[in-house]
Amino acid sequence: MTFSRNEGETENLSVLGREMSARASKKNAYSQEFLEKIFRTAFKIRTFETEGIKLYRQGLIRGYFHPYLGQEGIATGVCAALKEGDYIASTHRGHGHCIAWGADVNKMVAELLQKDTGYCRGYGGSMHIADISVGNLGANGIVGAGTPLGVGAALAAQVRGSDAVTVTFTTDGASNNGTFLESLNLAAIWNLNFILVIENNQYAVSTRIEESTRETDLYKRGTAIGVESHQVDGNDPLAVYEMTLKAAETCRAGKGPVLIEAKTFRHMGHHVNDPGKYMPEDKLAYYMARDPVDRARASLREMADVDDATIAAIEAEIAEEFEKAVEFSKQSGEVTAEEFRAFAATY
Amino acid sequence: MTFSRNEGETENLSVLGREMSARASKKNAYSQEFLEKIFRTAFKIRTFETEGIKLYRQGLIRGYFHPYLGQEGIATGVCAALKEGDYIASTHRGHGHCIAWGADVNKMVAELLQKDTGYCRGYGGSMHIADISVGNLGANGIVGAGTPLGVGAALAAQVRGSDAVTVTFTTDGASNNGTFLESLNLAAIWNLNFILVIENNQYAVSTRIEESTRETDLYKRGTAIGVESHQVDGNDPLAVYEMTLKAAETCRAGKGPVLIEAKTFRHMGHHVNDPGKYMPEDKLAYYMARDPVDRARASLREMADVDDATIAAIEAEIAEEFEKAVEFSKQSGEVTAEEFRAFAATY
Amino acid sequence: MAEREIMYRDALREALDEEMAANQEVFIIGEGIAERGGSYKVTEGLLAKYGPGRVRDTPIAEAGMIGVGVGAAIAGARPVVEILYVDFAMLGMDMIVNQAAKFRLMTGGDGRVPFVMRTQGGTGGGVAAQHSQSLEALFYHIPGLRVVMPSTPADAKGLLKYALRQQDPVMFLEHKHLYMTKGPVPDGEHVIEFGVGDIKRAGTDVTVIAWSNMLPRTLKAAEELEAQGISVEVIDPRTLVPLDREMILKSVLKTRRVVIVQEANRRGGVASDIASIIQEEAFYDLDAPVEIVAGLDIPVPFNLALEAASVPQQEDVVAAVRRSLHLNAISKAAE
Amino acid sequence: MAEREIMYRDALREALDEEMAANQEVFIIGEGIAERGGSYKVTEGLLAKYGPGRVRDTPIAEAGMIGVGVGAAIAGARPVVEILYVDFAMLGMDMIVNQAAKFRLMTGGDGRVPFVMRTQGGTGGGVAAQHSQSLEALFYHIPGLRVVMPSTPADAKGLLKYALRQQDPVMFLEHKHLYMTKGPVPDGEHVIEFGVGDIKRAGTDVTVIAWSNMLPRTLKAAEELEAQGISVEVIDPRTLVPLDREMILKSVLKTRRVVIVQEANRRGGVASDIASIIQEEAFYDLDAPVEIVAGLDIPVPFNLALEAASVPQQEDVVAAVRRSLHLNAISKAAE
Ligand SMILES: Cc1ncc(C[n+]2csc(CCOP(=O)(O)OP(=O)(O)O)c2C)c(N)n1
Ligand SMILES: Cc1ncc(C[n+]2csc(CCOP(=O)(O)OP(=O)(O)O)c2C)c(N)n1
Ligand SMILES: [Mg+2]
Ligand SMILES: [Mg+2]
Repeated sequence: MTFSRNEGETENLSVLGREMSARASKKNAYSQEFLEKIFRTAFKIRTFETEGIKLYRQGLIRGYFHPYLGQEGIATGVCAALKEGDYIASTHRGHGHCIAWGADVNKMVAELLQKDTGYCRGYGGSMHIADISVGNLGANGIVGAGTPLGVGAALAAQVRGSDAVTVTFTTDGASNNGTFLESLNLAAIWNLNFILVIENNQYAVSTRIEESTRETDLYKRGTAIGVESHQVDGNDPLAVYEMTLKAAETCRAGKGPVLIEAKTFRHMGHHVNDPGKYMPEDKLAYYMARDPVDRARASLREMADVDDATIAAIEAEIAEEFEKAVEFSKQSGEVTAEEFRAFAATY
Repeated sequence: MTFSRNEGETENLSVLGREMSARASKKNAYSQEFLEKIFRTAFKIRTFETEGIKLYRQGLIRGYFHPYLGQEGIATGVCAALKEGDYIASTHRGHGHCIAWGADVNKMVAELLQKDTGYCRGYGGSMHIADISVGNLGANGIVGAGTPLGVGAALAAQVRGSDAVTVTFTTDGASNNGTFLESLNLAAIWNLNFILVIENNQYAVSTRIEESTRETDLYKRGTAIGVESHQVDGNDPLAVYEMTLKAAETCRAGKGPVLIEAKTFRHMGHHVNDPGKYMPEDKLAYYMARDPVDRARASLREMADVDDATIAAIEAEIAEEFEKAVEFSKQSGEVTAEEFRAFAATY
Repeated sequence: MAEREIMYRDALREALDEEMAANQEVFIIGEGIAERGGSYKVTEGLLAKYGPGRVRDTPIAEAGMIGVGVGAAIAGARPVVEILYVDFAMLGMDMIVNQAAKFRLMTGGDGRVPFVMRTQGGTGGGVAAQHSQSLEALFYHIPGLRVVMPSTPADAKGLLKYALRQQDPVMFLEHKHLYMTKGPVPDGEHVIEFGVGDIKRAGTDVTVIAWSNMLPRTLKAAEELEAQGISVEVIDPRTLVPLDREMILKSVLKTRRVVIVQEANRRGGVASDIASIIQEEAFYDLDAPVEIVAGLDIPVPFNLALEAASVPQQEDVVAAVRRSLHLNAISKAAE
Repeated sequence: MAEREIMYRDALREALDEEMAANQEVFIIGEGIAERGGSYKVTEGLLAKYGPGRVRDTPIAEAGMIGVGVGAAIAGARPVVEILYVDFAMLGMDMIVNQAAKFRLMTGGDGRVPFVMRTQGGTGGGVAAQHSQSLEALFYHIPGLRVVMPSTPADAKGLLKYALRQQDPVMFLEHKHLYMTKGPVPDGEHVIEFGVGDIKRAGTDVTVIAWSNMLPRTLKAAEELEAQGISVEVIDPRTLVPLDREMILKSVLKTRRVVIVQEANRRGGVASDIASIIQEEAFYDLDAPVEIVAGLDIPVPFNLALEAASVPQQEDVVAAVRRSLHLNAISKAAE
């Protein structure tokens, strides 16, 4: 099994990325409360996806379901560095971003189960959860579309004189799409408070990143248009947090957008139904050994000296929250055809 | 008058660009025949545009007319480096590319005068002259569109096992457009024989390049996606020729696409009707002093010791060719409404 | 209210100016719209008045521009994105069709997208196939979009002001030939709600429906027909989505004959849809088939004579009206 | 000729395979079409047979993919570009509308663009608003494009083979629900010319026009109606551009009643255009208004029950046919 290109790939990052990894591993750098929050978020995403997949296999969820398993560190770290009033825009693999942004799990599960009580009343589904009331511009079924939308929110903020920052989560796949260049360039010339986070999981469905581009260090595309751009270990929630914090500072200091490439890997196939056989075992093992949820747990345990029983209690609490959400959703109704027709009449 | 950014701007190029400039100025490097061809091409473009503008002002040409004045060195140098069987794709400012590619001036003028004998029988006009029979994929009214089309021709060539090279002439404006990233990236991953020539005239209508992007060295965008990319003095036809020759070699050696950024400047406004008042005088003077047609003439005179009378005779010949084309066009008819309707019936 | 005669482009500028003054959230982006004041001078002076934060030039990146406009609208602002030619909106179709038009449903009804795309279409002066299209049918078909096509300065102003106050994505389609046309525009607050057509000329014999630059042409045809003793009612829907079906059907019930005039090519145009509605709703009240006068089904040619031949002219409208009255040689259907 | 029962997706693969074998200039690009064989397995096995030069995966760059396809076609090759969902074709609309469709006219008639875009549309299984559209009307309106929508394996094969031999840009629109449906397909050379409709069921009382995935549904409705003593003629135009007007009008003259069924939403759909043609050409021969059964004018929702409510079902077709025969309570127009 070949591994040459990947060995150490989350360590050989851009300069700032390595610095952030170092900073994130300093003992006493974080409060217990903060570390617990990080772990809770990462674990909640993990639970949502693992349990959600079960519901999918039971036939309770239909349509698309792209698990965020393995990438939890990114949403967790990024959102922890943002403030109320900030915006996020997401991808087709968007559950993690929602949860890290503080979404109500009841409403998320209800949405996946097509219920009236869901975030979109069952009209949207997994790929379209949005909640603009809290600045979540939403997931997106069109790869790359979140970038212009996020830049738009950042533009709206600037026009209003607000210092809100907008983060768009995007993907390696989207980095070869025209929207990437056009909208990041707009953010740059207008000095917008915009952070583009590329979750480079190195695959688009089954297509390896090396097949899609000659230059797999994606952050260089930002540099080429004058945007401050860095790489970070996407499987290290705290390093991602540090990097985002710095990026948000850069933005709020009026210096314009920052691009962050977070290197990561999926834990399974592209979609619930994709066994992901094409993913090299050794590479998967490399990233599994750097599981972001495990790392969040280890940080809580080791940096804040929290014991296993406390951690187990947190995990049980989150598992219960999900179970309750499933119950809640099952008891919820669906929008009726009559209501739907009345809605259609407003179009 | 400020001039800081521009002083010496066609000299401070990427390494290879400076090397090409040096090579192009070596005495005895070129045959008289070759230097005459270069001058003839550049002067023919100059004549076409200058005389064409007169026809426009007389009301004989309608619609769009974007003069290539000042940029003649690029089309001239690039096309001289290509071979029969190669392809070109062009822009809205496309007369120069056509002429350098060897187009029939009769058919060009007739097209501008809406005549049946024109390249497109008067259906196309200035922005749409194409002649696929000789590998000219055509001018284009959509900024940026020539790039994917050119990459497509290069792909067709590769599928056929031909070593034909395709050049797309594109613009600084198009470099901020999504088509740039998407199609150059496709050319790169497929190792196509494709050369993208950015004619960086530093304006999009009246918008300065500095307003459109933070990074005005456009070739860096190619580098960022793993494409060999260089800058060249676009006002030096021979340097452009050398650079293209090298790029075509790279392509034909199977190494894939090359990007060439040619720095230049318009001699007037964007369109016949644009006085171009916004163009800084000192910058215009800088480029006027490096006029590509003058340089082609000087090369012929100095490198091949051709005397003024011979040069004057060449100029007179070209002027006459244009006059005849105008006569030819004036005597040509137009497609009739009946013919047009019959054509429409095939849609 | 007092009225002044002003140009279509000035009316548009007034609307932008007034709404920008009234609402800090209104801002404009587009190519060459700031210092240069836009290709048709609609935004002239607005940079000086509202500053570079609210009047911004963009690079040539239509997908990006439209996308950031949609994003800003989702975030609650009131962006106006000016696209130089409606033809170029094709570069941003994903943002229009898959984002702007879908967001409301996808959020269960709560998310709104008060996005306005101003652009212009139509033939004019030999600008050829990629700068001459009338593409309203593409937007018309997509549920969630509003489609506005003003034909007069007063409508242009009133509708643009309304566009900037309502909640849905608006395709505001101007016409290159209309910018310099003059017409009366009421002084002071002048807002026209969407979905309210306008009877531009009352008549009794035939209903002619036309919009945008086909309207002036149709009015001239109506004059010509009046001289022939034919009384034409000319209806301008002004907004194609929502469409004032009521006004159209009422007129049809009166005249029992309809001609629809569109500059866009015939196949799959908006005229076809309006015809399908009329024959569905008023089948038993029609005395003749709904006549459609439309552009030829071929791209617009550069040659000026052919360009003219490719879109409806006054005489085509006259002939269609006469056909619907069975006054020409013979009606098509009876051939 | 012998016939076998094969699946729609296998029929498509056969067409590609045969044309690739016959013509070196045919090649395919798309996302995940090479090793993975495409999302619907249409291109499975072709990589092994024709190699990576002629079967290529692409990055997620629809505008680029379509654009290079158009460029390759201009250069005389025979590219097939597979776009995963027709919804994503919106990203490449400029290349379709402003390049592919315009090139022939802009070159005075000589330049041809033998470009084939294969994609699929329609609702199915809760894939929601951005993956469920039926967008044929957008292509239908643009002069220069050919629009093909096969409903059976045999048509899919014959039309795709023809697409790869003719000279104009083709929007080859498949349906996600049809890939796994089976039907007889002739052995050996089987090519179907564009512009030739197919009477999928002969009848005398009402003409029903339907295409793509509405066809099977319509045939079931016709069976149900037969049990009620109503004889339905079902016409599948197969290609919307060019449209077999002759076949449609001939049937209409016979039945004097028409229902058009489309999955796309009602407003500005192809059905409206066909209705407008019929009422124009056969106004005096119709006994009832042309009925249109179409999707609701709203994006397609995720919820499966609502998704079903958003597009025509068998009972909607049945009701419309009965309406056109004045058999239901009362016809709309007479209300
Ligand atoms: C514009 C567009 N093209 C294609 C698709 C189909 N598609 C959905 S996800 C996906 C792969 C995405 O890969 P990447 O962008 O790297 O994101 P990841 O799945 O790895 O998170 C594709 C091709 C799409 N949704 N949108
Ligand atoms: C997609 C698109 N957007 C806008 C235009 C209108 N337009 C025509 S030329 C031009 C400026 C082009 O500048 P650049 O691309 O640098 O080329 P140059 O004119 O300098 O040669 C613009 C905006 C267009 N033709 N196409
Ligand atoms: Mg990926
Ligand atoms: Mg320029």
